[in-house]
Amino acid sequence: MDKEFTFKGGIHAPHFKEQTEKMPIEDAIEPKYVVIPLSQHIGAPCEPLVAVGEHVKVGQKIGESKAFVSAPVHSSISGTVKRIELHQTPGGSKVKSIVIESDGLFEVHESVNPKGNIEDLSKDEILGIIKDAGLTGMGGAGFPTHVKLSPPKDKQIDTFIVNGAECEPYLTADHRIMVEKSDLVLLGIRAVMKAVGVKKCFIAIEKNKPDAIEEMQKKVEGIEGIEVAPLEAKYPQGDEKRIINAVTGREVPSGGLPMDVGCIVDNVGTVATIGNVILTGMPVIQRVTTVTGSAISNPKNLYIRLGTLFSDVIEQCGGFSEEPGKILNGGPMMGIAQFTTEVPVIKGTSGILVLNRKDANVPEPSNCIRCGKCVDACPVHLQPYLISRQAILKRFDDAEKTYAADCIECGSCSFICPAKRPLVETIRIAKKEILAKRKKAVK
Amino acid sequence: MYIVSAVGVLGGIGVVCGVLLALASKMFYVPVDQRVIDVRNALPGANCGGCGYPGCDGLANAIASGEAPVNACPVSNEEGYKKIAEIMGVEAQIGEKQVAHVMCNGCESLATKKYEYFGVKDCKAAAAVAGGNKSCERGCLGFGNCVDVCEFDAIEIVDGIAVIDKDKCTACGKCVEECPKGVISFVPQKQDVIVNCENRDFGKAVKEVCKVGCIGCKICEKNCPHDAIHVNNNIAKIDYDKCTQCMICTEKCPTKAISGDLTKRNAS
Amino acid sequence: MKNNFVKLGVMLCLVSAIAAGVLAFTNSATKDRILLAEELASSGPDVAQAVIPGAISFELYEDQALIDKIKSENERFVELRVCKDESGNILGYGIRVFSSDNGYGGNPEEMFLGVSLEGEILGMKVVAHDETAGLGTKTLEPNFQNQFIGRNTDIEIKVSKNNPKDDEIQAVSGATRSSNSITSAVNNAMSIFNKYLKK
Amino acid sequence: MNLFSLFITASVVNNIIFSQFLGICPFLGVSKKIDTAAGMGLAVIFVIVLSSLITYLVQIFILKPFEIEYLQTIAFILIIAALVQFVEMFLKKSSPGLYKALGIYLPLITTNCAVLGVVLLNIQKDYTFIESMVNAVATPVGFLLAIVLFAGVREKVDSADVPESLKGSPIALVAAGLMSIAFLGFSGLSI
Amino acid sequence: MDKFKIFKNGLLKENPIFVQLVGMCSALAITTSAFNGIGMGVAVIFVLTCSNIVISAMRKIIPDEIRIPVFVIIIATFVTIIDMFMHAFTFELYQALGVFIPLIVVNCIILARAEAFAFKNGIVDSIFDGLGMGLGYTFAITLLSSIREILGNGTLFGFSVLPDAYEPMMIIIQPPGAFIALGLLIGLVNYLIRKKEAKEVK
Amino acid sequence: MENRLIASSSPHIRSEETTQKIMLDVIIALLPALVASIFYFGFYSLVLVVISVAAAVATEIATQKIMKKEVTINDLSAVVTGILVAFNVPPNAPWWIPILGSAFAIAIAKQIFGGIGFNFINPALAGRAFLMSSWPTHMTSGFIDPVTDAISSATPLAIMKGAEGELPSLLNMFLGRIPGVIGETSSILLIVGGIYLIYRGVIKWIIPVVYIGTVAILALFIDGGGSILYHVFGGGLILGAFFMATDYVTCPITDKGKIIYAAGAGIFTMLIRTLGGYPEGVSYSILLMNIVTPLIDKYVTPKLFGGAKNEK
Ligand SMILES: Cc1cc2nc3c(=O)[nH]c(=O)nc-3n(C[C@H](O)[C@H](O)[C@H](O)COP(=O)(O)O)c2cc1C
Ligand SMILES: Cc1cc2nc3c(=O)[nH]c(=O)nc-3n(C[C@H](O)[C@H](O)[C@H](O)COP(=O)(O)O)c2cc1C
Ligand SMILES: Cc1cc2nc3c(=O)[nH]c(=O)nc-3n(C[C@H](O)[C@H](O)[C@H](O)COP(=O)(O)O)c2cc1C
Ligand SMILES: Cc1cc2nc3c(=O)[nH]c(=O)nc-3n(C[C@H](O)[C@H](O)[C@H](O)CO)c2cc1C
Ligand code: SF4
Ligand code: SF4
Ligand code: SF4
Ligand code: SF4
Ligand code: FES
Repeated sequence: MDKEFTFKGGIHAPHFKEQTEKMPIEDAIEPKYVVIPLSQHIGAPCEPLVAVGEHVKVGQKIGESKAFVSAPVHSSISGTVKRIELHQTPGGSKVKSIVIESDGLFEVHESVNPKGNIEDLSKDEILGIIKDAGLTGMGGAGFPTHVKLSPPKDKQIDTFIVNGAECEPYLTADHRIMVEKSDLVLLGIRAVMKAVGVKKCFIAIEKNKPDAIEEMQKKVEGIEGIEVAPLEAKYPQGDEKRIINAVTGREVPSGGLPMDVGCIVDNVGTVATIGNVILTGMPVIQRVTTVTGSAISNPKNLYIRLGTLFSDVIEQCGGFSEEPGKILNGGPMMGIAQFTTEVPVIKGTSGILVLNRKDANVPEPSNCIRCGKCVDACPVHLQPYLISRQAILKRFDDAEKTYAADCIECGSCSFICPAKRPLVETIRIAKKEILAKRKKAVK
Repeated sequence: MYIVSAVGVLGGIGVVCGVLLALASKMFYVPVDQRVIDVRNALPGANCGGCGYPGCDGLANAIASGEAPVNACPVSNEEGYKKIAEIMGVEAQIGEKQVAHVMCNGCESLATKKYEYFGVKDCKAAAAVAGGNKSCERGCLGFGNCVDVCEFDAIEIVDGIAVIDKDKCTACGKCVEECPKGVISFVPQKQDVIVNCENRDFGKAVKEVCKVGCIGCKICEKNCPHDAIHVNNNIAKIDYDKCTQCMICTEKCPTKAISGDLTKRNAS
Repeated sequence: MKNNFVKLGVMLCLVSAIAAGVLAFTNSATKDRILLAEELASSGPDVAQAVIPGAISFELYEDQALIDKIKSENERFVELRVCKDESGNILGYGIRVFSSDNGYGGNPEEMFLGVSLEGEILGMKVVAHDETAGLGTKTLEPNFQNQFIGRNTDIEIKVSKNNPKDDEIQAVSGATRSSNSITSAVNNAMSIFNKYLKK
Repeated sequence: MNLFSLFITASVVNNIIFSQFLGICPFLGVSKKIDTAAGMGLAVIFVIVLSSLITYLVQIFILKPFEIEYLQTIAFILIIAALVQFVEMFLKKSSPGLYKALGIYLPLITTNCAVLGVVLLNIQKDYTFIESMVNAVATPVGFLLAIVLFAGVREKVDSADVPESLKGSPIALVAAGLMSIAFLGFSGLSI
Repeated sequence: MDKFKIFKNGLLKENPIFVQLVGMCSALAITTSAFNGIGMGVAVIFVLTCSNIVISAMRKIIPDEIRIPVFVIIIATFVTIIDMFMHAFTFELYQALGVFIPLIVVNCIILARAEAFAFKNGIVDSIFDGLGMGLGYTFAITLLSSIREILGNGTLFGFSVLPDAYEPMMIIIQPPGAFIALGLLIGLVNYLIRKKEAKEVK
Repeated sequence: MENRLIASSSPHIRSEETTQKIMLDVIIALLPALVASIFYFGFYSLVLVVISVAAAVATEIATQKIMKKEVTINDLSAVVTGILVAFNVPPNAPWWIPILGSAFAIAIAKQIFGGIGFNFINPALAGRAFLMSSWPTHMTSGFIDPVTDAISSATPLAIMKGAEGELPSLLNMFLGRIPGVIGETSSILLIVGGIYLIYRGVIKWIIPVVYIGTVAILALFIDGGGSILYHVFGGGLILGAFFMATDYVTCPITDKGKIIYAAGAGIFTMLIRTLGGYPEGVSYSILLMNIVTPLIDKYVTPKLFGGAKNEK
């Protein structure tokens, strides 16, 4: 445990994890009705498989797409489909969603059966199970997991990394999964290793979670090929390219994917869910989410049915302790601010963070003093102060030349800046323009 | 003697230079784009570099290739610019003059907001946060990206809404391209009667977010004597070819979403 | 095309020739005035007056042999003039020399030193320098230069920044380099006087 | 004066821009981008060296013998203008690459005082042939140095929040002034 | 009226120094005393007006291909003339202006006016243009040199204008001062022009 | 909903560090040296520092008001500039010298370029150079020798360059009992302040170490080492290396750039000291490197994670 993996750059943000890191995962109350968006992932949105008025059961597939890069959605409760409409989602836009009213019975759908032993399943069967279960990345962008696990033939994958960094302040969901559900994690790991055919797996955990490291170490003791890699506690240690760099020393090329350096990275939540799917056959209808922040009365780690509205979840946590200033889907560094609590928990909701008005305040920016702290902090080794300035002056061609498109929007630069410059905020604009321009050029 | 040697020497140098150049211009002849030559000739030829390009030739090249604006030369004057513009064919404008117009009237007091926006004062940045802080999906956000891109100083933010000066706008289209909410469209310059709303929601939803939005009630459509205004997709659109600016719709619209200066109405 | 060649050549030649003619004419008209102006500036009565007060004429030394000798032996020597008053009395010599220490601008300064026949410094005039206006140029002002007047050519002059001794002059504060340069020129001129002119 | 010292003096100590004020127009005009500034600087070196060479010969072998030094200005400018134009045409034809890099700056150089200034000063200062050649290289090297540094500074200043009235040339001039303050550090340098 | 407009143009609206920013070298180099400014100005007015006249008169017979060399010769001739006269009659000024007198030849203003105006307009208009531009130049550099002389030497045209206690700010007559003073002056002119324009709009 | 929620794009938390805190740290780090100056040169030094700061702040307010910008004196950068301008004048300078220096520094070198962060040249040093060229007599005399309490014009470096006087003893050099400008007197206390800044993460060690190192090595080459201590401690090197060359705004951003910058400054310093027209070269060499900084920043950039893309 003395060994410590890390990368160059990053920031030491305060952790704010004390509120929930010792709180065991609790089952959330059963929602009266759920809103299930048909697109909770990157890729083609699903088409509804059910009609208004139809009765559905827990685990029943209610939306699917024919495209390969997509993931089906399932009902998380049993009840009646009330509406299919555009609904505000935590991603910030309105998405076509299925609204289901609960009958309170939680009848499980017939298709939900344990999938048997991993040893008995073939590679393709495992991938099929994962696809059918609607697995998408639970750590970040929500990329369909089966796609990630089916790299093209020419890419030799030799390392699987389980991302248990959970570097975002406040969030403790992954932490609790590793402490409480280590068996599922291990099961998931074995499934993935078999599906992809890799011999080496690292479970990478930041050092600020000693109990998780200990627990996982105990679990993998003696298992060949699986190892725990303790990481320096630093943000954004959990970003896949950084974690690959920290653990293996490899650098994913700019614009490349983990598979270009023979790696696949999956979030522990994702891996545990895979384990759960194999064990019980239940597709992704629930996830562990940390509900916390300065304006939440009783912070908790909850096991929530997807589609439950934020308002219901917050109510279960004792409501607001003071006037809420900001409500985030995710952590404070990358999370998306919500303007209403009438949004559903989705597969990617790793946390619901409610900040009071004081914490929610964004300080006024002043001039950049060129202190260079953002340059030192940037995990991609960009020059945020420069790109931001170019973006503000709308010099997007210059921004492209300074690699604005490589920014992973981690926010380290904005966090660290003593002048409180809106760095990522502006770099994001440049990134958008550049990507739009490239798209145009392709056409 | 004194004068003779001077005249001789300088004349000699003159001849040598002249002949050398004439020869060189023939020997080293390289064809050039006629437009470059024309532009070059329309420039004052001071070769001062004040334009930031390497000399008049450099600027001529840049103008001919569209890199530099026709008025990039600081030494030349209006007349010169016009001439270059002619060469470059910029003035080629056909038909009626169009101008850009912001199709939104939902200023601070009339349209509601869905959240307090704290962040970069930039329409695109704000639009990236759940579509912007205006409750109306299509409302002008008023952070003035269009103001920044307009090279002709034609746009101003008035009470949280961008307003375009008809006389200054040259219909370059930069603002139309820039606006993340897509609320800027072209209208004929003389057009006064315009539906200042792009919200395609149903009437009730519109009413909740904005006092002056088009609710798709079709009153205008029913009252227009010239069949010039129609409601489709919950939004009224005027056919500017048919509109005579009688401003009946302006008067009748219950939410005052249609503009029109009644003192200038076309009574006929 | 060939025609054009000839035409252009002739045209250019013609213009050049006319220009040359005009200039030659102007030159012949102003030539003498220019020479006079140059002369006045470098060795006119104003200069003579500054070098040795009371002098009005400032003639080149006649003994060309001696001049050549000094020139060959001392490269900092420029010329030697004899200063006379109204009635034609010789008041002393004006010795024109370069300084051996460069001034602040990096170049040697050029000056006339006025020395009486007996070897007393009577005056001076810097004719070419490269010093900073307002700082180095303070060494051209009487405040500084008067320190030299009345000294004898026998004793070499040194520069001091504060509390000058008898054989020292006070440098202009902040312009030691310029002060040094002028002083070196004075010393040069004195040595020429001592070696060749002293009776 | 030793040649090395002459070189240093002519290039940095008495920098053509910051202390002699020659060639300010292209210095201000062609300094918006570092690349163009460098191209301009190189072109200036080329032209000054070439013109110094030719004008020196013209002075010694033609103007002096005929005692028509008063035609210096007019003869030199004619020669420079013709020479530059000739070189430009030559480059355009024979080496388009070089023309792109340097040639396009050439016309601009004719009408800038750096060239004429240097050749006139060469004559005025009674430099020997070698000295005038050293001076002819060193002076425009100083120009190159100044304009490239200036372009760097300008790229920075261009993205600054400069008050509207000062934008463009005024702030560039002030920046040049501050740079010349820094160059005062070289004054009195004797090597 | 029209002539007056041409004349006025050079003074303000198209002032060579403040607006067109041409001929900067002399404007920076010789403006250490107001007297230099006037002297240089007069020389430029002379050259500009004379060459404008000649070029305008000859514009019909100068072939286009060699117009630039011809302009240069004409301009250089007048420059050499003024050079000789100054050498002969105003020796001190001649020394102070130094190499910048012959450099009038390459002063962009003159060639620019030749190309942009004299070559396209009649003699009388060209005279007004030359005078206007020349006066504009003179006005600008005299203003600049007065400022520099007052601050940097405490004098104006050689007369003491500031109390003795004033210790001159010498940097202003050194190179940095030239750049900074001119930059700020142009900034000020810009500011005034903008303010005036804003007023006119209202 | 009476009170709407707040929304903005991520990140939603910010570090505690602010420009103001950084500047405050710099001020704190400068205080020990100031105390030493008062001790050695007398109360008048403090007066000069105070009026210099007042002038800097007043100029900042005035220029920002004139340009109709928000007044930002709260960031304390003008105070730092004011202190440093005063630190750069002789302790017996006339009272108006630091005032004009600070005014020039803030108005011309800083504010017209857009205020803090946009100036390309170190304001305090530009102010010093301005004073140096405008009133060189006041800037090159008016030193006080703390040992004898006499007004002198011979700093150790000037003496090494041929001015009259006796080089101070090494002990006095360390203690700072030497004539010099207000701020440079006590090298030890300046180093203490510098280490405080490094400890607080305000500056990195690179610039001071490389700068001083370069000077020391060159001094070693020049006369075999006899003058190293005088070159390092006898002038403004320590003040310059820790407090002025490190000014964020005018030094390169990257570590590699900082090394080039500091080494360049070291070379120029020794060039000016040994061959140039001034006894001291620190201020001009930093100014010279300031103008090279944009080029360094342009061409010395961090290596992109994952290498540069092959651009087509
Ligand atoms: C700045 C940044 C920080 C991230 N932090 C974490 C993290 O702490 N934990 C995590 O599991 N994924 C994190 N991710 C997402 C990972 O890069 C990666 O997408 C994920 O581990 C892949 O697993 P998944 O597909 O199962 O979600 C982060 C991504 C970014 C861009
Ligand atoms: C457009 C797109 C295409 C992707 N293609 C692949 C892929 O072919 N193979 C793969 O393993 N991962 C692929 N990914 C997943 C990424 O490696 C990564 O896990 C995902 O973007 C989530 O990362 P994050 O959470 O760090 O942002 C893709 C992601 C995106 C956005
Ligand atoms: C802009 C400027 C111009 C200077 N000009 C001169 C000068 O013309 N002559 C001179 O001797 N010193 C000049 N100096 C001063 C020297 O550089 C230096 O201060 C001097 O040699 C040492 O001071 P001291 O004269 O008191 O010994 C100048 C200084 C500056 C800053
Ligand atoms: C480490 C550090 C060093 C500084 N050094 C200077 C300095 O040398 N001169 C100065 O005017 N301001 C200095 N400042 C203050 C401020 O950064 C400076 O005024 C900016 O250049 C203003 O844009 C310094 C600030 C810091 C944090
Ligand atoms: S951290 Fe902020 S102040 Fe520092 S360089 Fe980056 S943007 Fe500028
Ligand atoms: S948000 Fe982008 S620029 Fe900023 S630190 Fe992260 S990767 Fe670098
Ligand atoms: S019209 Fe568009 S770009 Fe202009 S302020 Fe409104 S939202 Fe922004
Ligand atoms: S940007 Fe173009 S189209 Fe838009 S208002 Fe300005 S001139 Fe008109
Ligand atoms: S006046 Fe010198 S280059 Fe234009």
